Amino acid sequence: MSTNGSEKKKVAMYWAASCGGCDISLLEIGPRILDLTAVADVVFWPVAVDFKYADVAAYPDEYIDYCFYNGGVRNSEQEEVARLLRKKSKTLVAYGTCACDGGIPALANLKSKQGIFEAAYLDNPSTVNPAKVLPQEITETPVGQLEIPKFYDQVLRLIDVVEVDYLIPGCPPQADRVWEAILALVGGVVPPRNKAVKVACTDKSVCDECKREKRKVKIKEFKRPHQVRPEPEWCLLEQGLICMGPATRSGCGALCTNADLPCRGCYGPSGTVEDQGTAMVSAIGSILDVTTEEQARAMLNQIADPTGTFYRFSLGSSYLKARK
Amino acid sequence: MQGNGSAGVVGNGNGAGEDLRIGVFICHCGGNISDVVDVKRVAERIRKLPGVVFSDTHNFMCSDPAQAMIEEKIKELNLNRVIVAACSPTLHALTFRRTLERAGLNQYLFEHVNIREQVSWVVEDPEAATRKAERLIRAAVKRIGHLAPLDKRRIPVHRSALVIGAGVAGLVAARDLAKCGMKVDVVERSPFIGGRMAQLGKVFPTGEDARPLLSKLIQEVVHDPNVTIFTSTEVLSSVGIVGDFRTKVRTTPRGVDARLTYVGNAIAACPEETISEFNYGLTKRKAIYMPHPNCYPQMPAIDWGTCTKCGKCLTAVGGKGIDLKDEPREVELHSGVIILATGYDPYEPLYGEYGYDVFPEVITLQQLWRMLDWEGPTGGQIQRGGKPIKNIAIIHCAGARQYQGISMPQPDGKVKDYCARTCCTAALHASLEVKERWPEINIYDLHQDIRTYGRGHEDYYKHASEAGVTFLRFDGHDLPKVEKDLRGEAPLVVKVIDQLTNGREIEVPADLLVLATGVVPHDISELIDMYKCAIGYDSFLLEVHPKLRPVELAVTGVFIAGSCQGPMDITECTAAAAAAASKAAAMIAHGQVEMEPFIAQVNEELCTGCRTCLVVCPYDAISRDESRGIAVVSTAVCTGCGTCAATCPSNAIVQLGFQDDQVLAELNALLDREAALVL
Amino acid sequence: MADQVMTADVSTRASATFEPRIIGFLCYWCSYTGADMAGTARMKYPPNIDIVRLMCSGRIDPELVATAFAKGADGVLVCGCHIGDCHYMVGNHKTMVRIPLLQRVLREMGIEPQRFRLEWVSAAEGARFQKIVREMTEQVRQLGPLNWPGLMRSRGVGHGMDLKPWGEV
Amino acid sequence: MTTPHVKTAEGFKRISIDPITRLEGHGKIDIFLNAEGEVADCFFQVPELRGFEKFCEGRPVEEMPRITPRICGVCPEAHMMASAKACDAVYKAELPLTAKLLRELQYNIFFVTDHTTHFYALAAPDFVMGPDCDPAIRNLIGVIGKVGLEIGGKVIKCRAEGHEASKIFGGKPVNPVNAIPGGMSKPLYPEERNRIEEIVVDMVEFAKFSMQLFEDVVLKNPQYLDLILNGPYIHKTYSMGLVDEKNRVNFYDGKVRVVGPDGKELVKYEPRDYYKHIGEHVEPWTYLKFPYLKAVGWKGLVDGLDSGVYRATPQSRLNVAEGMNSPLAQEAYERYFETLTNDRSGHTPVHHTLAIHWARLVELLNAAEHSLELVRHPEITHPENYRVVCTNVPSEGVGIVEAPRGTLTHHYVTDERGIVKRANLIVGTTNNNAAICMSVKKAAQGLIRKGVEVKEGTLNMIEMAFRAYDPCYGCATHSLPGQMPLIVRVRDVDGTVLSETTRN
Repeated sequence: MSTNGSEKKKVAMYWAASCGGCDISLLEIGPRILDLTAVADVVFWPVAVDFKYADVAAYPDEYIDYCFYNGGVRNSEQEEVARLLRKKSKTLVAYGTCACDGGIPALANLKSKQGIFEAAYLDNPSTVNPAKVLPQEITETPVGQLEIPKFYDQVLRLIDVVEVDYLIPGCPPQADRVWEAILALVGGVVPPRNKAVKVACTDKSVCDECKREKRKVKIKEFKRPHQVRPEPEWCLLEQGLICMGPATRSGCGALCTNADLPCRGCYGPSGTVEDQGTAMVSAIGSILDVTTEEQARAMLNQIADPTGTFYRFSLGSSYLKARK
Repeated sequence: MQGNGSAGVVGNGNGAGEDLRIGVFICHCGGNISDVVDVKRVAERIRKLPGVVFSDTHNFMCSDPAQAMIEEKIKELNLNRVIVAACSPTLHALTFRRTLERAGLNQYLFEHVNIREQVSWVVEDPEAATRKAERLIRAAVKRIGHLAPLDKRRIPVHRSALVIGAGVAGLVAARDLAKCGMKVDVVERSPFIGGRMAQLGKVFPTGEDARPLLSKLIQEVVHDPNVTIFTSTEVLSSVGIVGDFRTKVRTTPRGVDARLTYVGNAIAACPEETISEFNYGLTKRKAIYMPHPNCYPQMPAIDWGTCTKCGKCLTAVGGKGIDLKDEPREVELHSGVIILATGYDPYEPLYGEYGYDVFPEVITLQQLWRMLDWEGPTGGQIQRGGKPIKNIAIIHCAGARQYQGISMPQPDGKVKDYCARTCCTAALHASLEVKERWPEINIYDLHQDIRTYGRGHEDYYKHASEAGVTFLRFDGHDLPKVEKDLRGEAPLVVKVIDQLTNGREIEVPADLLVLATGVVPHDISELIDMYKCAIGYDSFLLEVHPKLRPVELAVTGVFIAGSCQGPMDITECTAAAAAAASKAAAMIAHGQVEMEPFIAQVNEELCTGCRTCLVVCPYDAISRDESRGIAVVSTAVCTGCGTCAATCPSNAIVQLGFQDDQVLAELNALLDREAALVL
Repeated sequence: MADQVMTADVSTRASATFEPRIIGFLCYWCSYTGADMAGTARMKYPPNIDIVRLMCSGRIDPELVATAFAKGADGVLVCGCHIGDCHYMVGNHKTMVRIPLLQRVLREMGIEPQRFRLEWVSAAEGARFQKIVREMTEQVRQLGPLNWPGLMRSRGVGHGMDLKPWGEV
Repeated sequence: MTTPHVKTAEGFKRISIDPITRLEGHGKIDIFLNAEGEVADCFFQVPELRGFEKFCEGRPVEEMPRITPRICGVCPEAHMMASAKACDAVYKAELPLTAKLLRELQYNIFFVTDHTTHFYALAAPDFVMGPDCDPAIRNLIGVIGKVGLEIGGKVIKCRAEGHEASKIFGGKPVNPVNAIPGGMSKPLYPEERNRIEEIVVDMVEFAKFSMQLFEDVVLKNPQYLDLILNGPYIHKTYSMGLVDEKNRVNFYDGKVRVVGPDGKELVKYEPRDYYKHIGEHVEPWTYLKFPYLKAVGWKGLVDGLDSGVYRATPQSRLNVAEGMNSPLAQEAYERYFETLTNDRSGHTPVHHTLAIHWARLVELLNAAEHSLELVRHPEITHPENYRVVCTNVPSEGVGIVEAPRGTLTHHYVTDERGIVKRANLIVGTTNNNAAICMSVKKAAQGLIRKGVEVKEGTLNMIEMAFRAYDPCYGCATHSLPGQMPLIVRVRDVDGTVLSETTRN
């Protein structure tokens, strides 16, 4: 692996409101990670190497060549770090669906902050909290104040708070794709910047990668995954299982449908689509075998959770973004 | 939903990449608009918008001088976009598009803003109306920058027509097309042509005998070298599009040829009988038959469904002129346009509806007309159950103008709620005929309304009243009841709540009860699927627009003639047929069809071949290129509904003229901050 | 000069009473003509609805509706031909599935049902169109402003490069 | 990032260790020194919350096994399995044998992978390289440098094969999706089974090797043995873990057993009864709750018989168990207890926090051995019995598995359509929250003394206190050159930094 420039690139990775799968996915490139260290110095990666906010703050602006930021912005600290890293990085990459589209944590945008606190700390079968104590940004103790970051009203995407050059979607992004992207980036082979260009994926939809056969039939009844054994080779959507494939960007290799399970849309919207949910509503609206409003209503009632399914990973990128 | 094209610079107007030069022309409509909307103020404020180089008003924008002015401005100011704010685009969009063409500007670089029907005529407060008008025009200014020039679709048309159905409408259409020198193929399912006209006996409003009229028409058609008629023939399948339809048809042999001389013997010899459709079941006919003495062709045909091929007819005629082999032949007909003239069926009352099928005294109006026919089954006598007829009751709207929950529902669960139009006059016509021949017969006419709408039809009503027909009026929610008359005065008694005598219940004795039955479309479901015909709520074929395009279907190149479109009398059928013929002729004569360019277009980069759009297209205009794994739109078949564009989960399909970026630009402008200010 | 007067005038109006901004997506063949019919018959209705014309209600992409709300619409009205009368045979069959499904989704996003209606309006039903617009405008006025862009900005959305869907297209 | 204006009380100094590293937000340690420079108090804070319990409401319950793995992408299998088991309970689904075998097999293989990652990437550097050696080489690369590329290759291979297996089972190597209510989404095809068997055979060998490595590097080093046995890392707390009907360790299924510091059984409960026995205490200064034993009660951050604080770690699991379900692991189990408590029966609990690493290796061996047994089961490739279709009316269910870092509980209540109305989750790391706080504080107190300059090595030894728990936010630490970022700021009363110590 070679770089076009002589001296080594400086790379950073940061983990915000996400599960850690992104960092693990980066480890999935396996031994190749040693190749990476051959051509690039890791100058910030909290889960891996010993550099601190203070060091980053001390770097000159745009010192970092490529910064991979994974996770959404759920609290004040994550926003501060995002701004800091934007300042210090030539190229900022939103890594993983949480950073790109909010990911699963953004499902919290369907609920209120208060509701979340109540469910976690008050109204909960194992919680014992007679004094109704809730976490506070500042807590007084005999020895001094303790501080934890402010919990925001909703999950924001990286591009909601800073400018982003590239997006690498996926929950998590698939290692091989990522490796190609990293090679491209570090090798200097890159698409135009400052446009949040999606890389390490294609513009097409999961159906493009899915091996299952489409028989061009309309759906007569919706079923849920635990209610039916799908035919192995046949399109799951046509079998009445809500599958996000048609509305989902490809790049994953259609792994879930290979495991006989419908796609849940983890790579976010495909093509030029921004709002994955409404795209899916359009698709669903087009393939039902109904001729009357009654039939339509009946079939729609068979869909258990349209919002949570169509926006499973991308509520942060939806036009409406959150509950009122 | 980004789409392409930017607000600032033109995606090649008439020369790529030049700046927007928009002309805005606002119409007073002689006060219709300007009395409410302060058009001057709007024009001034619009003039300040980026890209707008001209903005002014005119008293009548659709007037010749105004159009000349637009033309002139386009040239003088080198405008590359034109907005006209006036009446509804349904009225004048075309007018102004032509103006653009004349000025050498692509006619689709045009926006029509509706500030009359949807602003000045509906908004009371002048201030609010003015703001709304401005808001809508601002939106058009934003949208128009995203428009790209488009070309009409042009498709060559094969110089021939296919007419399906050889009833009076089909024949008229065929005749008129042939007269224009077009080749015409006529396909008729039954072995005889002429359709139902011959069954009518006399026809209003002239009272002439139907058959001579019909024969005259038939002679004209069959002797025209341009016309080929296929009897006993049905349509199997049709492929292709306007200009180039390939229709596969199957012809079953007649079983009889010109060498047959002893027709009478043949028919007499036949042992097989079945009911006579022509006489609505009043009589029977043989398996080898002629529906009526002067049917056309003047030669019998064998009804293979009934024939047992016993060969008795063959021996009776000495073996000449009859062939009992019935292998059908299939041919493919090539035609540029298609005219559907598939006609109607009289409504067949349900079992027990007004006692139909229950009491032998209950018949339909069609059956009555067959009885009145001197050459008909009864030799012109009215008879039922042998007894002399003293009282006849006629009930209108049997199978028409019904109300859900009142009348018995049809098999499809619906009721026949539309007016069948022809039956009122036909019923009165029949009453008069009866009164003329047997003045002593009492006729009771039970109706909801009398709808004698056509020229001369009202006279039948007048004369019938003069002739002493008793009229009683019932409410469609409270239908007459038909019962056995226990006092034995007449076989039946009809009980009706009579509106004319303020709702008194009146009992009418009836030796004969005639149901003036409505009209239903002939069953052509295969054709409907084949040609993707739109169907109205009444399940008749649905035209594109009742006023502007009354004899065209949405599928270009397919026209409709006569009562397949809805209940019509012969006058109307022939008029419609003539209209359809001239439309078709024009299309053929022009040699090509022009279609609006607002069609679907696939972005091959984005298309994932997910096939969602394939099941969506009502016209099967989208297919999948398996080699490249992407969707492909047939530009000729696409009707431009845009449903696929809304469907594509990858936004890989756009509808020209209604692209996402265009609609969104409009939406943005309507909702942005300035718009808020002008609300 | 006239403008300044104008704007001042407007802002005072705006502050005085809340005027709902309603977007109407209408199919060309039935509903748009139906709206014209209302005009031809001089049937008055509030000026708050702005009509966006499309060829078929089947073209009304749910994305358009979501965008309308996201960009500040207080209400959205979708109209198409009655089922069975579609000019394109079955275009509105898609509408009758999509829109109710979208209504479910938007309700979960906190958008009151009165703000998002689907109505079938034939070319002849000018009076019906008038009634719907009057009724809906009043209901939305009662509900008050939705102001989605303002709400989202207040929560920190779109402070980065992401000005969509609030920016110009 | 502690903001400067945060006040420290008169007469005290604050040392902030921030950030530690992340998962569910990052860990942060605030140490307060009194005027004498001794540790007055010490807080370990988890400053993040993502609200899964709330936003799972309204979702179809069968989707939970696909949603909840995003709580932790390091141990997604654990959440998927706990969730799937809860779903089985919600639908009262009785799993066929093959389904159970498949789940347990996939889960044990995951255990091997996860424990490997933790031991080599996280723990080994401290021991192989030494707690206070040059930080630049105190990491996996350093370890490889010291013990040779061959070992490094083994580690990377083991991880890679683990994820290959995960992909075979679950479609996706990270955040698998294949456990569904009623079983698995697809059967294990014979050719797939063969590949899995090869992988598992390698894993057993690797586990044996790892045990030997620990033997040679740690146990044979008196300095380390002393650190383990007598270092500031000992707490006498209750232990919790899942056991089978013979009270042997089981990661996937069984009853939860709790024994006291003295080794006596406190309770052995069915998963569905968890809330009768576990309470969660809330403190205002951290987003993470403090689970404790209701029977004993919450007495604050203290250990001992009277405090409800318990631990759920590999060590705890060995403490509550009376043996292992595989021969080699059983040997290792006895060796472990013999060394630490001179009681090879295992009835006397071990409380040496650093020995958790050792316990982890015993489990690693057990998981590998048990996997081999499972993958060779004749029913494992049955084409039909990999699942049942759920037909019962859904209502409520609890699912419990042992996550590598602690007992993991999922609890759902649904409506009759199977839509989640309430969800409650107690994740592995949370169990140990109180214990970690105590360990960190105790370590701080033991290591930071009057007049002693706080060195980088000191800080690393404080880290070792919580690293032993393999808390989620430790998962991937040390997997690359260097180690977790750590900064100690000594501030005066008004918060201005007096001195700053870092590790480079």
